[in-house]
Amino acid sequence: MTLVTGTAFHVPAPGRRPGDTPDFSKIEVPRAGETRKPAVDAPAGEVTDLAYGLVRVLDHNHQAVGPWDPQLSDQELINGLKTMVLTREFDDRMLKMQRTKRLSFYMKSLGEEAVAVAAAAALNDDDMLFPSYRQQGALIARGKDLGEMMCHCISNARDNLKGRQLPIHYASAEHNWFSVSGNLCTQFPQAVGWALASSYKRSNRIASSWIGEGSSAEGDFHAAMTLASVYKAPVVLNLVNNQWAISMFQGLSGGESATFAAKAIGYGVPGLRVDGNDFLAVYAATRWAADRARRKIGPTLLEIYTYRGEAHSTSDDPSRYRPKDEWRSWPLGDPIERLKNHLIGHGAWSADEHETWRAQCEERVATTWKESIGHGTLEEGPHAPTHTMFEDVYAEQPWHLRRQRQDLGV
Amino acid sequence: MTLVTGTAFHVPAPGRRPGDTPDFSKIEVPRAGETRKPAVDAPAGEVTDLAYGLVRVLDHNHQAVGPWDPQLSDQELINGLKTMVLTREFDDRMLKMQRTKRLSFYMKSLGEEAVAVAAAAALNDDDMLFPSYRQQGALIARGKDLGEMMCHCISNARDNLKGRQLPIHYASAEHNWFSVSGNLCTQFPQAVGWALASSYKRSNRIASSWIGEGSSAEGDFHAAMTLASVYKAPVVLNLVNNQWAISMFQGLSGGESATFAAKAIGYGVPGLRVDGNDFLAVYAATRWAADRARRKIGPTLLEIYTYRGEAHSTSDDPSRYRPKDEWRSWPLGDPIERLKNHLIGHGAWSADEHETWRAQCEERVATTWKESIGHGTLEEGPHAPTHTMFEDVYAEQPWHLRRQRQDLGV
Amino acid sequence: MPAMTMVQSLNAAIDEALAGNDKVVAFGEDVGYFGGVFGVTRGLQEKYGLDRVFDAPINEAAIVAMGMGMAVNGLRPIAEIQFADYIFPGFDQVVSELSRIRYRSAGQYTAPLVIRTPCGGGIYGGQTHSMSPEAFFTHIPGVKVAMPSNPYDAKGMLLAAVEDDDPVIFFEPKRLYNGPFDGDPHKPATSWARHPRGEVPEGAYTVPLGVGEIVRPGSEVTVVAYGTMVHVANYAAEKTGVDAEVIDLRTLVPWDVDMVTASVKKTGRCVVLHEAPRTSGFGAELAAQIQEDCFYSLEAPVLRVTGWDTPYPHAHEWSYFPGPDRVGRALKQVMEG
Amino acid sequence: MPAMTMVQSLNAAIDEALAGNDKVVAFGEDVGYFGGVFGVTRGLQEKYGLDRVFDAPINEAAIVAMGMGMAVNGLRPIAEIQFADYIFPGFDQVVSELSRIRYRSAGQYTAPLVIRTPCGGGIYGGQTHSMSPEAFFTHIPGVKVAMPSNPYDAKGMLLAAVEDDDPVIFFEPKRLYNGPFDGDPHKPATSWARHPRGEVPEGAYTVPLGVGEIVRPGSEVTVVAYGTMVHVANYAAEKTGVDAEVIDLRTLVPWDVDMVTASVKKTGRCVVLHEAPRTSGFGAELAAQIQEDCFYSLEAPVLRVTGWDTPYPHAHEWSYFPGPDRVGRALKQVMEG
Ligand SMILES: Cc1ncc(C[n+]2csc(CCOP(=O)(O)OP(=O)(O)O)c2C)c(N)n1
Ligand SMILES: Cc1ncc(C[n+]2csc(CCOP(=O)(O)OP(=O)(O)O)c2C)c(N)n1
Ligand SMILES: [Mg+2]
Ligand SMILES: [Mg+2]
Repeated sequence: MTLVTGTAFHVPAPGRRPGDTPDFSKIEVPRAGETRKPAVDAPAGEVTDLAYGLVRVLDHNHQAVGPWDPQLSDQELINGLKTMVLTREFDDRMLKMQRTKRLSFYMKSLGEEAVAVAAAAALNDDDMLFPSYRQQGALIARGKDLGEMMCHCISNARDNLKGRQLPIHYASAEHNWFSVSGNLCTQFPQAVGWALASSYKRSNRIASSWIGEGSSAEGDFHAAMTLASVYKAPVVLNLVNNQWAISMFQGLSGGESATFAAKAIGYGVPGLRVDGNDFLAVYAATRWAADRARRKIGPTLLEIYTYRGEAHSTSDDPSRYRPKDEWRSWPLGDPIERLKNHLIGHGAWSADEHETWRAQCEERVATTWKESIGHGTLEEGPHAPTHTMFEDVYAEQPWHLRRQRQDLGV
Repeated sequence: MTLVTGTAFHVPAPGRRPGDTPDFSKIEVPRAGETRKPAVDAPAGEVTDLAYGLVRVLDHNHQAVGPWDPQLSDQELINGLKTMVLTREFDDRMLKMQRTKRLSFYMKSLGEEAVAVAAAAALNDDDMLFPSYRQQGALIARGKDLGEMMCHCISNARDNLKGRQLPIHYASAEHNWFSVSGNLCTQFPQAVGWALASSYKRSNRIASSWIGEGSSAEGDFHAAMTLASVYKAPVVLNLVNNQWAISMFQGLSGGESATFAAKAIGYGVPGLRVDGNDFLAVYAATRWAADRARRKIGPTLLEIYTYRGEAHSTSDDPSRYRPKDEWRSWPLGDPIERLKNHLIGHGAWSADEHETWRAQCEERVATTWKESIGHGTLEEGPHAPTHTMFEDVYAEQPWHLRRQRQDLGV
Repeated sequence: MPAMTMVQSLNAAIDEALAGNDKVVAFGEDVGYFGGVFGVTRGLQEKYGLDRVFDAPINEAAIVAMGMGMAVNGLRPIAEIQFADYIFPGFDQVVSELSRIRYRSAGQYTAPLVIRTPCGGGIYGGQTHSMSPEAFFTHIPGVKVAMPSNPYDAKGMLLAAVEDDDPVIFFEPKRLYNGPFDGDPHKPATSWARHPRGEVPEGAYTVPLGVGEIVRPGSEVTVVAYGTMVHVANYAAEKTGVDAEVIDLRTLVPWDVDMVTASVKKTGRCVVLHEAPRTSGFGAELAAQIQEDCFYSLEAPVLRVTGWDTPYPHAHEWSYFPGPDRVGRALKQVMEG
Repeated sequence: MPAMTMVQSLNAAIDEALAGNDKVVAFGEDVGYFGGVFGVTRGLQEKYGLDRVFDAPINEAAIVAMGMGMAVNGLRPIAEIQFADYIFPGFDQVVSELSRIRYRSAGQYTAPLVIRTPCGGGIYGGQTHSMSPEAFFTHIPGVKVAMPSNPYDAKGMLLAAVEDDDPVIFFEPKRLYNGPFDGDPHKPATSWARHPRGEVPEGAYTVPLGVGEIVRPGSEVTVVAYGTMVHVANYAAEKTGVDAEVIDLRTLVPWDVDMVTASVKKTGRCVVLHEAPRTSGFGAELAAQIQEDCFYSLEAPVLRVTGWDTPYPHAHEWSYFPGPDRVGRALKQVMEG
């Protein structure tokens, strides 16, 4: 076989690599307010344009404009802002603690705080969430105790998951928060099943799930969309396009040829692109989709358009595959800054209040951390008693696990 | 849990069941020639309308009309017609032989002969086919010896697959016909991989694959479309919507909410709906897609719109789940009748010639059958020697298979 | 007590489950209106409605995941995978999700899903309608694995599976659907009507998971089998005259180690059987554990009679299937050991 | 001879393969520009171009199927699955397709695809970055299964796998990527630079598949291990003073039955080790076969030391991992038997 030179087939490449200047000139950013808002019961076939639009509310002057403005009260917005700030402080501290080896692993949500926090605000507290590993903001928004989150992350004696899971793989039935899986996209079709059972029970509760744009290449994406479409399940499916899947830019997941929201079209499901760094837009789109679900009209796919501000996880170094600080050039900005400026802009918040709150969060997180490690750490313990390792595999321990536990002498 | 009455969630139902009168009034049949023909290098985003159109050439007067008319010579059309008739005669005989237990199993392609035969005509003979189990027409079109096909179906000593496969799961490297799998949709992404290797080798050969609309619900559909879209693979992907997947009508596979061709939109791949009972339409659409692939413009998804005229296989009885003879009411007719009438209409063929050819085919199939069973049958043998059962698991027989063969004493 | 085929007794079990518990739903490819390609759910959609017995898209991952999501939300779903050969697109959902949800959530979430699937050979189904993939599932902590060998057990075990708080992979040896089969394809087919275990009580009853049954008491050698191979074992014992004690394992995880070891310690010899390929089949686990637990009672090595390490062939069905001749040979061999 | 880590030797093997054969391509998630999350393909895209070393969408079924299609079309693809825990979405393509294509086409089509994947625990990876799923693959006729335990073997075996005309599932024990590990997490990490098998020749060489290696000769008991457990075995033998013969199996299918049985017949005792859960792990196959082939030489039952039948836990890593203490106990126990 003689190969001629040049690439034999198309292999997508991001066009900007370490050392290059960030360049987002190819990203078209529609004006806030430009994308129309259809009726909640609009047929999917009549909203296909939204798969190519971008639901945005906050304009470049930080004003809320256009049909998607959810008209939230200042207090609601301040709550959202505060939760986003708290989430960021939490992430920061956890990352630092991982660097000092108190956690085995961590994943931040920098730049994606609105994705989770605004969604949590738009859904009912008893709606069931099937998150992936970057929606900690929604768990915080639902009032999960930070100390409990930390105790989980360091697998100590108070970890509600008994040390069985990697950090950030929270599960909290009390918060209607499903168990985060390390396997990508598996929870997407499960959420649909859960939602159908909710219909079956004539319950008003809906389900919502999140995956990344990279994960949307998995077969389970198709499973979820097919189920949701066929049975018209009451579910809000979020596809968080944060541009990167570890080192792979979104073109490797199909993003070069169409928007991710456009995938919904073939299922007869509305697909909306949403500015993920705009708290109000995420809120409004989620609300629209949630209403649709709750009124049993059907499922929605939301492509939440954002940017992963940090490394994928503590296991990778993004400066090896993308320009340093690319995030700073992200045309949709920082969700916290944008909401903050909006609130400041109409006098409901101030820079001082913001800094005070941030410092309080930092302080609170630090204090909580100290308390949490008082209950043990991953490295030094105490952990859940060792015999618990053999429990919960089945409802009752079968003979072979009993033997194994005895063999270990616990 | 108290259930109220009524269905808790939407479960698609075909609306016509055994005992009902066939009713295809909901199926819109665009006029022949109505659907436009874009340039072969049209961007996918500019042909999304074709996912909702229907490529048709033969009108109700059996005239070839419109932009998709492939302008085939009479001889080419007669060849196609003859192959379709032969395929139908072959299927008929095989079904009968299964009824008398000479075959363990069979699957007919009644009503879908054009799907396979026209595609084979439009592709080059060295293009690689990754068929499913209902494209025997394409293998016949490529000149596979009928006797060899029969010998495979009865697993006799001349079966080129050594009795290892169920009937109709042909494999014929000589005919660039991949091994038919019993597992649905698995071959779809394999075809993409094969096509990419062809690009890699700077070969002109492209790949084509077929699945049913039921199979398109499998995760491997998404795998294939994602790969094809990301790497712009030279492949023609056919989704044969024959309305049924065993007992399930196409609504259970997503067909209630969108066309199957529309699934291509989200991948940035052209998706065309094609009248699968119109030999000229299937030819023209395949040719368009093949040109696109061969010129390295990219992949195409063709939804071939047709109707499964017979039972799914010899294992089911369709009168248990759909109106009897529903096929007779299928608005797109019978592919053989339509091409025959077209040819007769402009004097290139006659009813007599047709009947003569049909009778010749019947005769030829019968004779070939007799010859074939002379080389053995499934029930009575001879089969491939028993020791061959242990061969081809690996290139060389490892110790454990050698031991097992010895254990069996062969 | 009415005589039933295994298809009928499974149908009766699902019927009971649906009638007795609002939370039970059943679904799968062709499961709804048609009642399944083998008829196991026949008539149930009509009886219970579209939202309790329904068709599912052809995506086995979707079927498992949907069932899991429903089970997490309090239902007791019974999912059908049309053939065990087609369970693999859903394998990830079983290995990574279904089996672990109780563990990884520390009991906050559980998924009592039953996955029913016809398995096994002997029907000229070729390599994609004949597999016995049970061993794969026995290597997944967190799921139970069961396989009945007769209509009575089928109904009782399926009802036990639906009641069970853990996921159960429920294999149905399709060769036994319509009658017992002793491995000799040349004999005329027999019907369950003339088999004692073809008598199936009406109403709900359970046959507990995890408990085997001695279906043929004997003193010379213990034969451990499940599914179709139970019948082959009985026949081989009869044909050879070896006084074999045949144990129908019924549940593979957790299997009835006490029953098996007691028997092997008594007989001093053991043969394990299955249709699946030999290498890393469940027979390996059985043989490994039995030799460990009964080493000092064994007078010969534990032998395995299994399918070969090849895909399941079509024409060579009866050379592949571990029939009474091969089992008989093993019985004799182990007696000589 | 340069000292290399296992990551480097695997990288060198792929480099050799790409350089030596136009038909070789390598791909997987993050495999291209980034060079893989463990760096096994680092620098190779730059050296060989975008169409020879490239990223793939996150769909393991797609990765296997694409590789299979390419292999059928004459290439020699090396696909990476990022973690063995994530191979299951692609399992159907392996079980139903890749493994059978030679058989079902009667040799007309073959798919010499190599699937590389990091496996095993000991890195606090929790239940989704620690799995050892090799047993599943050993139950699939038609694929070979290999797992090296050191940089020298890793390079030679990977090159042998690429040359092999059959599909090979190539497991890389990630705990060994950067240094040998004897199972004691409290000792300071050691490097391959000070291990004899860290010396890796430049250029192409192969270590044949199917051939094990006696890494520690001994007379009292045979220990059969592979991957990380080889090092644990050596250490446990040393610590206990039991004169164990440690066999590094290297290839699981087909495994070196001659080497193992010769050793067991000599020592009369055997312990088999793996990290994977016990039930239906590959140790079951080994124990079952060894007791059959060596029954009359055995003075004690074959023992297994394995991972527990639970998902791989996070905090209890060292209670789960079958470390030198547990192996040592088994050595003593088997000596008493
Ligand atoms: C089935 C599976 N395959 C691969 C991985 C490894 N992996 C973990 S995260 C990740 C990237 C996911 O990217 P994306 O879906 O875009 O989410 P993001 O991290 O950007 O939020 C990969 C490949 C996995 N966890 N599961
Ligand atoms: C993975 C898998 N699941 C299920 C089946 C069983 N099965 C065989 S054909 C079929 C229906 C397929 O329908 P469709 O794709 O529409 O093709 P058609 O038969 O109509 O040509 C089913 C469910 C299978 N062969 N493989
Ligand atoms: Mg991403
Ligand atoms: Mg169909």
